[in-house]
Amino acid sequence: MVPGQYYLVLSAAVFCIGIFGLLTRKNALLFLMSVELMLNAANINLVAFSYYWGNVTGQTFGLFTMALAAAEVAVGIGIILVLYRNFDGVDVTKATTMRW
Amino acid sequence: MTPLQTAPVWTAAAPAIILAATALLLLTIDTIDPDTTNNGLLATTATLGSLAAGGVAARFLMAGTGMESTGGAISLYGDALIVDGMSLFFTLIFTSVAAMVSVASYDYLADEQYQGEFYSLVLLAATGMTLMAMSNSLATVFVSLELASLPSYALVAFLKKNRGSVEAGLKYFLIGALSSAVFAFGISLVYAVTGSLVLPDIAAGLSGADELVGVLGLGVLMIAGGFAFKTASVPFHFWAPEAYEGAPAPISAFLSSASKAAGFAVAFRVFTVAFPLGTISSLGPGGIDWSLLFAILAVVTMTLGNFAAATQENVKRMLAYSSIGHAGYALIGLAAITVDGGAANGNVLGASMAHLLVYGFMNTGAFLFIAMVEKWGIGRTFEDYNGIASKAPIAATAMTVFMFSLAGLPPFGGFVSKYALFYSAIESGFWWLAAVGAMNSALSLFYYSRVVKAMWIEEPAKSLEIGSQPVGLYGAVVFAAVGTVLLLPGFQPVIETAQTVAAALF
Amino acid sequence: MVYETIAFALFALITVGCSLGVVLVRDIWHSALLLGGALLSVAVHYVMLQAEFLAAMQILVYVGGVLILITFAVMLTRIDPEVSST
Amino acid sequence: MIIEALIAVTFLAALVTFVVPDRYAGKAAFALSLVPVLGSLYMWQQYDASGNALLGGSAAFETDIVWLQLGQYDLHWLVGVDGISMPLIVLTTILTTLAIVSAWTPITERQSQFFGLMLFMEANLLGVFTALDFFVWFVFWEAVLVPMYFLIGVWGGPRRKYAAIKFFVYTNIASLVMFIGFISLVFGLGDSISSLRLPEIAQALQAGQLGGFAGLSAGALASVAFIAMFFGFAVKVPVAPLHTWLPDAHVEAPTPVSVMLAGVLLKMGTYALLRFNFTMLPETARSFALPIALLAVASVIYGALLALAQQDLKRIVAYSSVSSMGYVILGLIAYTTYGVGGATFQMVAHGLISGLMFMAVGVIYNTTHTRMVTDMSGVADRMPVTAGIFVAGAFGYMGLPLMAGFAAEFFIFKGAFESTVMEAMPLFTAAAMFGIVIVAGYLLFAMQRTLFGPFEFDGDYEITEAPFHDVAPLAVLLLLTIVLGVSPDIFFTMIQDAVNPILELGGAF
Amino acid sequence: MAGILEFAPAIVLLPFLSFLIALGAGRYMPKGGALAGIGATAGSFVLAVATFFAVSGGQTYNQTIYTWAEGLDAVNLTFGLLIDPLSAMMLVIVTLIAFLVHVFSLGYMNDEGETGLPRYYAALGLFSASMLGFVVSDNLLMAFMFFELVGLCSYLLIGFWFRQDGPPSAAKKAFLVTRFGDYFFLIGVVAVFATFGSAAFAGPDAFPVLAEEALHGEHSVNTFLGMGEEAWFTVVGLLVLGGVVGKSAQFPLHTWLPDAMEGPTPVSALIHAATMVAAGVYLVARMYGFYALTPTTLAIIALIGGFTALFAATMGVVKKEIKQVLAYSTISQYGYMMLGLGAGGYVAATFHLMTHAFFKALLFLGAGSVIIAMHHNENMWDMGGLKDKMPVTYYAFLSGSLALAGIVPFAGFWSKDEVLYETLIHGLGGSPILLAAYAMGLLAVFFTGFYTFRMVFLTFHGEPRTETARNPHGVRWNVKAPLAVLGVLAATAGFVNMVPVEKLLGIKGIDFLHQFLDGSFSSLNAHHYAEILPYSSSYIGGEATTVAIGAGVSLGLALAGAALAYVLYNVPEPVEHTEKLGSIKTVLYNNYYQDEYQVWIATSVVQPISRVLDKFDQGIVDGVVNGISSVSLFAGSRMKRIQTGVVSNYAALLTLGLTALLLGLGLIGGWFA
Repeated sequence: MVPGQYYLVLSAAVFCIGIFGLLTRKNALLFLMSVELMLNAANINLVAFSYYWGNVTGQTFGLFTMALAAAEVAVGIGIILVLYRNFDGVDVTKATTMRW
Repeated sequence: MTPLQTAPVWTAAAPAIILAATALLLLTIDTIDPDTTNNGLLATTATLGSLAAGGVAARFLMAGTGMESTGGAISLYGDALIVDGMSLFFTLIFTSVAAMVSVASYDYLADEQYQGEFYSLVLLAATGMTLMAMSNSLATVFVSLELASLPSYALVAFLKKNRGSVEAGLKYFLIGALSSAVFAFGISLVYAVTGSLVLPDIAAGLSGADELVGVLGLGVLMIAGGFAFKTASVPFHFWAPEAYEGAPAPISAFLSSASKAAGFAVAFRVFTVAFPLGTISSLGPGGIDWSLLFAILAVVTMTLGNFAAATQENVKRMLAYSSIGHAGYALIGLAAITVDGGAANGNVLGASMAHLLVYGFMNTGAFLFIAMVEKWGIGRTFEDYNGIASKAPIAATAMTVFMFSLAGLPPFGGFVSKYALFYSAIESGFWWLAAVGAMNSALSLFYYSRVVKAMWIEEPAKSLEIGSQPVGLYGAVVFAAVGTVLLLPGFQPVIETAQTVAAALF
Repeated sequence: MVYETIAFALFALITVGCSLGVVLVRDIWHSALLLGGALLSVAVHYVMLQAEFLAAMQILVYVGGVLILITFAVMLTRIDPEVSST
Repeated sequence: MIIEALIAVTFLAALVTFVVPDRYAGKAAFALSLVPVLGSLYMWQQYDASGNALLGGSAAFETDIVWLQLGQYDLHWLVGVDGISMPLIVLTTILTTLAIVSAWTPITERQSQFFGLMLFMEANLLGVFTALDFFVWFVFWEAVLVPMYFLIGVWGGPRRKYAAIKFFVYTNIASLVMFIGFISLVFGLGDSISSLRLPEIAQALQAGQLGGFAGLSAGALASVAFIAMFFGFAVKVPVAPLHTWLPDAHVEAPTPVSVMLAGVLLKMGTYALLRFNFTMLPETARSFALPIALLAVASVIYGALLALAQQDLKRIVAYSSVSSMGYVILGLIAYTTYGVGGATFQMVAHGLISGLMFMAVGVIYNTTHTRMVTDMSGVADRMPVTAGIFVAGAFGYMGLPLMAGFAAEFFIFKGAFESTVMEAMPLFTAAAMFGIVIVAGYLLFAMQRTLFGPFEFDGDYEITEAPFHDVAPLAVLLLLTIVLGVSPDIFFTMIQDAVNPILELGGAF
Repeated sequence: MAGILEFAPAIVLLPFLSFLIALGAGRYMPKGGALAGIGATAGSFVLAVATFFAVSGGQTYNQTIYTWAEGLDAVNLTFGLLIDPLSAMMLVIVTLIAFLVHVFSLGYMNDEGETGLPRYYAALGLFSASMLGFVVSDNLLMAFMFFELVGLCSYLLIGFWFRQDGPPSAAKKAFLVTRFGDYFFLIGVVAVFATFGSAAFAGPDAFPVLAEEALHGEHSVNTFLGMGEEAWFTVVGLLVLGGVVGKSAQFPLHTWLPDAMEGPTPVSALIHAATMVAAGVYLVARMYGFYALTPTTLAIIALIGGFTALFAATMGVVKKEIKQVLAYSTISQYGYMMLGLGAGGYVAATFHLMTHAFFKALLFLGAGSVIIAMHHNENMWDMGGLKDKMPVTYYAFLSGSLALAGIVPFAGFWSKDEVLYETLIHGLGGSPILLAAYAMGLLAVFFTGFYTFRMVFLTFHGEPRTETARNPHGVRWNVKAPLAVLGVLAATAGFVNMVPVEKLLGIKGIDFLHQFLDGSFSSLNAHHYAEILPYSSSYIGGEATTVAIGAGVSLGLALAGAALAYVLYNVPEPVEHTEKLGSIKTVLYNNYYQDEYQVWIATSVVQPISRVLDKFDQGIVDGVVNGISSVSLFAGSRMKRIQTGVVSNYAALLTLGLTALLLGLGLIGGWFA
């Protein structure tokens, strides 16, 4: 049995990669993908510890997360499309009409 | 255990159910007549639905449903949801804000498309908030939080031809997505340590977490981050100025009042129930002192919000920052909780809740006034507001009430609620927190009074014309103003209820 | 025991590698593709953790749903391959 | 219930005035404001209190209802009147009525709002002077600022916006500091009190119930709270160097508003100082006698010297108010019957006289449209009656015997000189008294240059005698000043009755 | 005359009534309210005379009639009347002069067609009332209050012609300078209250009595600032003296008085003879029982008096305007009174106060008559030869001048001589300071004789030097009658107290004033004062010899001065001889630069200070206030820059914030252990 800490490390790594992508890329879609990665990191934890704790709570929650991630992506893509229409692109740093 | 003598247990969730049902009803109406230009029906339905839910919540509160007097909290669906005084109290906030927003939107949306969707999204978000207040498990917390958030993203970007609205929606969404990821990860870490998602069980599982206090701490911090996003607190506040500024004004009102309150509702419950300070701060070498965390956040949030608001040129954006500042005040409710606080903990938490209720009125009113100004097409900066009072004295009077109340001046509700909050903080020994809060209040007076100054004192521009007298907006604004004023003499029941229900959490 | 660990290490590597790829490669198409890889390898972890149902859902919902949505969005929003991503 | 009725009637009058058409608003406000005048006179006639309301004396017309139960300390609706507040109530109602009449000429737009706000302010002022629960008092105290903010900001002069904001923010910050100071005192009292009623707090403090709070010992807490409260009230008074909002506010405010500002609003500060700092913390006050006396003297001399440098008649009177209020502080710290009583008397006297001076300046301004000393001379030639009253008022301000100002100042000087709070009080008194020379200097200079000499005026306006309704309030105020100066006992006995219990606390006898 | 003293308040109230009548109804009355004033002052005069005789008959009156401020657990502040010989005498003087001035004003103001007469007569009435109130005051506070009212009235009257530039300025100066003195007086009043708990002049609580007892250790009083009783009494005495110096125009606060000539001449007469200026000296006499206790104070009073007498007299010798000469003579003469009081000559000073009132009123009214005649030209160099044109005025004026110069047997001689005599004997008795003061007073006699007759000769003798002087405007009975009355008084008033005659010829009982002032309250009579005075007397040869020497010397000096004036100016075409004085001339013309330095203090010290303070206030004090708000706003404008508008930055900051919190909390909580 793989120790729980390994999974913690794995999920942390994935989470950090997600954050990294989110911080370094300007493309809104990549932003979305990075968030997906982060959510997956959470899911890894949940499933792993569901296994260790021997209850299905984590797995169930993992399902919720997935569903919500999907919904989020749907809403997000909607917003990204209007962004595309209004700002002629999907570069998140372009939308800066409001600041300070 | 029954809320009303004869009703089944699930009826305790009636407010949420009514809201959800109204949302569905609205969708149905929209489906039947998708091209309607008369949105009176939709607005009325939404308003009535909100009011009904609020009425039920108020009725429950008065009957003592879910409170100790009638046998304690009612838990539903395997402890996933819980109905107690606090959830009902917050439901009252959400529904009254939703009602005001619905009434105001009648005029605001007069020329827009997709009105049916708009109202149903509002009510769905309200449902999500109600559920947030009722959540008793991190799973439901997460789901309801998303249920409240997702419609909000769409609502903020509702004016899809408007670059500001779209930009606001995008930023809100992106930060929101990031925050929910952080939040989810935090939950997963807490689950990893405690093996449960139901709040009381988490508390029970904390005892064995001595080894993994770092992981647990990170989880708690990330969960706090999720709430910070919802409540627009530092450092998750970045979306707020833009979202509030860019969104349709009624939505700004909705988000800055109800959504923020929802964030606090769930934060209060999660931190007091799942992470009782007494247990969690004695874990490992130094424990997890979330009271300190919130104290820092409170100070930074209120200071940043107020200072940034002080130099704004755009009234709506100023209000947005002021709303951040107010999040800082409300955070005192969590920050001033102490291990051996006893009754003082309930008092300060209750005071924070009461402040959120008053804030619901005054802040919603203020944003709805902005909505009215947008409707008039006057402009958004302070200068554009010059001389409004000469054309619309009633609305300007109401706005004045909101501004002074937000600043915490007597004789308005905001004064007494701030007083109660700071007072309770001092009672808990956090006099320095109260002092910082008070100092910030003093600063806030400067920028709030600028609005008043512009409206009443400055000469109106020659071109200042006020076309219409939007009935719905006027109604909502005046209602909010009357509420704000009446909450000064009528503060007693509010604070009493709030502190009673807050005390039940400990 | 050892096999499990080796398998974990292998798929962990794939997961991390694909994830890194997602955020590092220039072309958004490749990113999307690599995201699919990462998600699939996560599904493998689920299987190893005896969460087969969740693994299936992962594949269905993520790879089948989310990824396709993203692909659509990439197609819809693509103006010019050179500037679409940096 | 008469206090409630008085406040309610005044609020109602404000509401009615708000909706009256502009043309009739002034007259309506005047007619309506007579009701509180009569009410306050009736109260005065029925007045039957004895002793200090905070120190176990009986307050007249007392009402005590629980309003809000919040935490450990209940908030009560507690109002009542004693010998300190009764004169101020009469002053408030009378001065408001006169200020309303004096506003008929200068206020030419948005009249119903103006007069409505005046009455609204009066209602809150009455609340301030009658409230005996801290919370109720504070609500009224702050609520006074709001109408004042508008009155300056909307109807004021060219820099009115700056002045209004400055006044508003400055005084509010001060209130806040004071609030914190007082509340920390309340927490220091802990369980020994159960409400924020001032009598209860004052008596608990006298009984030595003050404990530590926020890491401070009882003594340190008393000092800190005293300083915070003193700061808060000193801004309102204003005591130099916290006075800079005042000249701006006065100069920009329209005359009737200046009248109210100088006549009543400044008294809120000294009234509060007396009620809070000097009644509740007498030992602390005594231990701070030196700095307070220094501040008082500094206010008197500094304010007077500043007045000497001004060219604007209103600024002159404004700075002289700083000077006059310095006397009040000196009287308060004296802790003698004549000192504290005289200080209270000075609140009324200065209310009348400064009101008179501002009104007189205003009447001249109404005609000449300038207040600059350099812009005119020999005005007395064209406006003999106004000039005559101006001269009389100026002499009243200088402390001419048999006018209220002299009585007040003499009481204060006498009380301060024989004070036992510290050895050097006679020296401080003598130093402060030099103010009476400087005040004569700047007022005489100003009068010589504006009123007397050959008539000269550059403006386009025709200078003629002011209309009757402009002069009448001046005459009434002058008359009141003389009546009070000839017979100070009208108020002074009552005041002493309420003041003496304070002195007994600190062992002044 | 029993019970006449009960009517004493009416003496004060009648002129006050005339004030109200003139103010309220003056414009509807004939003569602009003058008749009310004349009637009132006449009534007061009659009552005063009656009072005088009642007091001569041994009656006195000392009663509180009104409680001004009742002190609960503290002293009451009251108004009351004190009628004793001193005040009775003063009442007669004041009411008489006031009456005559009112009558004279008919000629000076009404006949000259002045406007604003109701105002004039109202102020005149109030002036008389205030002075009378001051005279009858039974305590120091009341005295102070009326003292101030006197100041107000002088302001109103000096500034009567407010449409010109000069009078308002002079009025302001008069009030301001005397106010400066009154400042000290007020401190003194307060100090008296604080020390004795009472400020009564007479009765069991009289503060002079209490002070006396305190010095004898029979009574304890509060002293302040750690001073002993005598030192403290000296301080208090000097403080009150401040008011005296201001009002009685003693050096260095005399500068207002010459300027006050800007007022109407009858007012000058009133101010100089009987009301305002007299008030100061009267006050010292009133509370002489207190001053007599402290030798330092007495010495200072004497020195101030002697110096002022000489100082003002020297300035009088070069003046061109007739009223200016009189103004300086007033200062000088009040110097004598102060000298007398300081030297222990209570009766002498009071005597001089009385005689001076008559002859100075006379001189001013005479000057007023001349001024009417000269069409309001006051320059003596434009006059000349008037004695033939206006004989009544001339002879009256001459009578006054002889009195002023101190030529026997006119009134001034007797009183001045007694002042000098008292100074001399007490000085010889071991007070060298008094000898110095005596020397100054003696020297001043010479100058007095000189300037007085310079004035007379320039005005009335010689040839008319201008057209107006050749054809002067005539004056009516209302001018002449007062002159005649006063002319007689100036010649004869001295006979009430012919001490030298008594001493030299040994005729007992002709020192009526001494006897008069020895009566009544035991603590207020001259006898008592003589007992407590710290002086002893010594004589050159015998008493009679000393008297003779003193009188001879002073008479000789006065005659010498007069003779010099005769030589220089009683010629058909007099010229100014001031060139002979060289640079002293400039100094004298400029009044020893007294005005200059006071104006300099006002304009070059106080005003710049106030301007600097104003800058300081606007710049620093207000700057701090505004600075705080600016700093806050600046901080705000910096702080909001965090919100860059770029969502990626938000994400970065968010992450950073979270990390910082993690590190912070983690370090505190020891999560990384």
